[in-house]
Amino acid sequence: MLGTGLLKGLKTTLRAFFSRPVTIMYPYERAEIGNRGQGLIKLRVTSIDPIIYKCTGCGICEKNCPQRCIEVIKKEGEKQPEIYTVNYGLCMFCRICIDVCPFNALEMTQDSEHIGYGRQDFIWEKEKLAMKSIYIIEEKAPSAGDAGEAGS
Amino acid sequence: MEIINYGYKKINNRDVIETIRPKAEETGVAVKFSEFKDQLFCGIDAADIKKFCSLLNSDPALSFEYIKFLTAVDYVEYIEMVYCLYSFKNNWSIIIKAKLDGQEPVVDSITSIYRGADWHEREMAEMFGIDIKGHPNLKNLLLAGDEDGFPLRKNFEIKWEEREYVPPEKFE
Amino acid sequence: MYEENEILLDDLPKDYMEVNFGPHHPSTHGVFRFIAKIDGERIIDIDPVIGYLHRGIEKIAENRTYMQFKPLVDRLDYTGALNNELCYCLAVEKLMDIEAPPRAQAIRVICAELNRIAAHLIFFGAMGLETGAFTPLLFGFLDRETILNIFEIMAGGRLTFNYITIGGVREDIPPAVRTYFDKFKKEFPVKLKRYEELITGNEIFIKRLKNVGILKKEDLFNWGASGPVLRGSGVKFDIRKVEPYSGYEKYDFDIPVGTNGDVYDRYLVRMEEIKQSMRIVAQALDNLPSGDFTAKVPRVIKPPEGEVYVRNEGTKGEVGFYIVSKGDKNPYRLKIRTPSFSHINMLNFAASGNYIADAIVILGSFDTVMGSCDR
Amino acid sequence: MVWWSILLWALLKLVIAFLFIFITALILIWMLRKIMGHMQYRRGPRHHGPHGIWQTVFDTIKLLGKEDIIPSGVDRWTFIWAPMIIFVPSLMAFVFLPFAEKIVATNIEISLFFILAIMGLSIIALLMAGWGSNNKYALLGGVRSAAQMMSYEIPMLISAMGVVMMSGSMNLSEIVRAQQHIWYIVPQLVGFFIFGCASLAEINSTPFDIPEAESEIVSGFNVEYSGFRFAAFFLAEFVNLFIVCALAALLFLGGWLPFTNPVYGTIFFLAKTYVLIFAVMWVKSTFPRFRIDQFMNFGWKVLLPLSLANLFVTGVIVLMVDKFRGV
Repeated sequence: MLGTGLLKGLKTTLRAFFSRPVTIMYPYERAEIGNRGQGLIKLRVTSIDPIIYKCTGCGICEKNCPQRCIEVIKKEGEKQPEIYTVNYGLCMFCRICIDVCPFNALEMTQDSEHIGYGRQDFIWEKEKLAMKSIYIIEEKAPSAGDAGEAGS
Repeated sequence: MEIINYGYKKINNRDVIETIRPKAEETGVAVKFSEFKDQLFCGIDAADIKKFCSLLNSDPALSFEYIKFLTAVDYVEYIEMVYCLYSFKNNWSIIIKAKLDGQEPVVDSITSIYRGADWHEREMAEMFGIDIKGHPNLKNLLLAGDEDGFPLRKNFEIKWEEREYVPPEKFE
Repeated sequence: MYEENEILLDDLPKDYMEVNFGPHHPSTHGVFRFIAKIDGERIIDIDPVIGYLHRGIEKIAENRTYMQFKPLVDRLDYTGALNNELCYCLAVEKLMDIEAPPRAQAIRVICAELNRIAAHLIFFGAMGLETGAFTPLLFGFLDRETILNIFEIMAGGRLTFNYITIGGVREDIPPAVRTYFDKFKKEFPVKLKRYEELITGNEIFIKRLKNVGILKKEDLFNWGASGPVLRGSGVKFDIRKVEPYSGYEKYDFDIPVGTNGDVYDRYLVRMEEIKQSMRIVAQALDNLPSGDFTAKVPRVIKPPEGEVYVRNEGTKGEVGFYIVSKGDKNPYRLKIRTPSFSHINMLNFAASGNYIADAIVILGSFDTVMGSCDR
Repeated sequence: MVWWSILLWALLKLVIAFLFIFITALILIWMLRKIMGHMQYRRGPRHHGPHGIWQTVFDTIKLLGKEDIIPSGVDRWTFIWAPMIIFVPSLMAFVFLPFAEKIVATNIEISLFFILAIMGLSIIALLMAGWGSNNKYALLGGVRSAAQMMSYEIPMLISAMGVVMMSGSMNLSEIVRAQQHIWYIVPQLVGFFIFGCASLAEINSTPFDIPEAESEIVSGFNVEYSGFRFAAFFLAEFVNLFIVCALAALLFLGGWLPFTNPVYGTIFFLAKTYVLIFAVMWVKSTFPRFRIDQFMNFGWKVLLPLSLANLFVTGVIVLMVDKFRGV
């Protein structure tokens, strides 16, 4: 009969109306990211207080990066790179630097929440690359009213 | 709508060459076949591209109706046009190559035979500076047209330049 | 009956209104603009203008090594990124005579087919949006989320991955993918039936799509169309069947073929392809061969001199890479053949003469992605 | 009554009516976003107040606070006055809308006739907006909405006439009282269907939202508007939705029937209206949109003859019933 398609469509949306919504409230609840997630790249560190990096400043990752967003400067005779900056404005998280690094001094974390107000906020120096990202904001849980509703 | 499952015929280039060579001789097209990793290449000179393509397209036995792609490669001394055709009826595919002069490449358009080649040719014209005669509307397709030189040529050097923003004068 | 000097109605000079469906338009599938000459509601002529998303990928390819260029290939058809990667890697492997081990081939087939389902779900949402229903988009993205979670566990990324490498796959497939996919396999057919109820059977939807933008076989060959657009008009041609690559001949699946080549048939073909891709992934996951997941590949990839053209069945049609290599690290010339380029080339032929609403729906039925059209 | 007290009383009524309209529009916008959200497996607005109640209030404040951009090259007079004019028919319709037994602003003999006539006025505002904003999309949207309103005005009126014939009077309160023993939706089911489709078209709701078709002409006539002018169009659309559903409730579902005392009557009448509004929103979030020519065919070749047939059949039955009762 002519109207069956229309009525079935209405039945579908009505069923959706009475079933649980699937959206999560992003800043308060977070979907978990798989352990292979492509997040920000971190420099591995062997000891903390006199910061010693595993990286020896050889510059292989700088040559192999397709977007040329890594910059490594090292003085001769030094074991550590003097300047090691990654420009996240250009980086496309392709993990080639992690693959080609002979000393596996780089690792990929899962934290992808980084905001900056200008291009210079996206150029990270050595120190910032070594620390755990300080930008994950521990937001307080939604007010009681919402939480009850969110749970239903 | 019906849902079907069908096998595939393995093509061998032998019989493709056999069928094409006599027909090409008839229409007077010098044809030089070669194979590389089970792909059939066919070198012809630039003048009779149009004749050869219309032969391949119109001949019922060959019926190469489908054009996969059309591109050009800049080997500095000469520019090589590459046409890749495919025939649905007998699952044949052939790559036609034609050498053009390096400085002023000129070729005549096959848009009249394969309508699909229209944009490919426009792109080759603006990227390589090939003068394609007989093309319906040969204007810029992908580029803005204000580059100096042709981007995909080997002599096009990429330079980083700071272009300051020139605000347009008042809208008329 | 008429005196000579009487002016017949259609001799009057007609100037049509030029409406600019600009680069920033809700239903042009990305940054694409077409200038339409319209006479009232009917479109007389369409002049597509592309190039807004032109990044010059082919020129960049000449200055990158083969490994460095691989992540850029995802940015072509960003809804079906893994199909592009697979085609690029197969082309380079054909140049270097490397054969991926059977396990890697199976993992690649799983990636490609899951990506096809995700791309078709986007098409389903966009087609609903084009005809005016807002809900299918949300339904489509809801189910695409489970596939993206599978990709996140397996490949790391959600839209662009850099997961398929030359010679195999970057990392082995984790066992969690099996459990995720089983849950997906149980729930998804129920939801797919719900889509049929919501939109496919809807009379208004059928009225909007049936007998609209009918394309015959000969014209499609001539214009170089491929993929679901070709199969919608009754052409039995699927590259996975005609030139099987990466082990597709091992799986048994069917090819949906439309009958009268209108927008509704192209829609049904794509919805049926989702079911077929589910079958392929299920078979691939069931008998996943063991063994290592990458072949032995030299650290610096220098393919021998020669040129090769490899084509795959991408999500939108035939994706092909024509690589000319002169033996050094960078490819000498790399031409990317994408389906959207030919489909938009055909837009004026297919859509002029219809109403504005039909032209938008016909453009939607080509399912073009501007990344792969502009390169 | 001294003249100034009459003026004061009328002013008070006007303020009450305007407040009621404003609050209903806000509730309807919030309701639409919530219902459409839940129908798509997502929640509607959540952040401002429990279940996002204050969301639309903040939206309105934002819209009113926005800069009032009048694009250059615009036909100033029509552009500026279009949003004002579109509000007039919506407000004037409330003058004659009865909420309960005695609760009606002014009870005149032909209140249904007046409301239906006033509803037709909003065509002028849409055309002014379409032409005034000097934008091809807006012009297309304006002309489409004019064509749509005109072609769906007639089936709407004729289907309403079926009810008038059965109840014998044009006064809405009389019509409601005449539905004592049976609601008119039962005998006039076809009339209800036609009235529903035609009113959906009047308020540009989804199967018929051709004038503001996002996918083709980017929300038609209100393309160039921003700030409080866009808010005017937006609110007018939802006020029209309320009026049309209230009218359908009065004509076919027997407005406040079982409860004659004013308080329960109003509540029951509003409940029926909101049920119909839920149905409209339910349709809005499910159906795709007609094409312009199918839409015209449906209007002229299906709805019009159907409503004429309905009118004829109702007339014959009413006459036979009257002869049978020997009136």
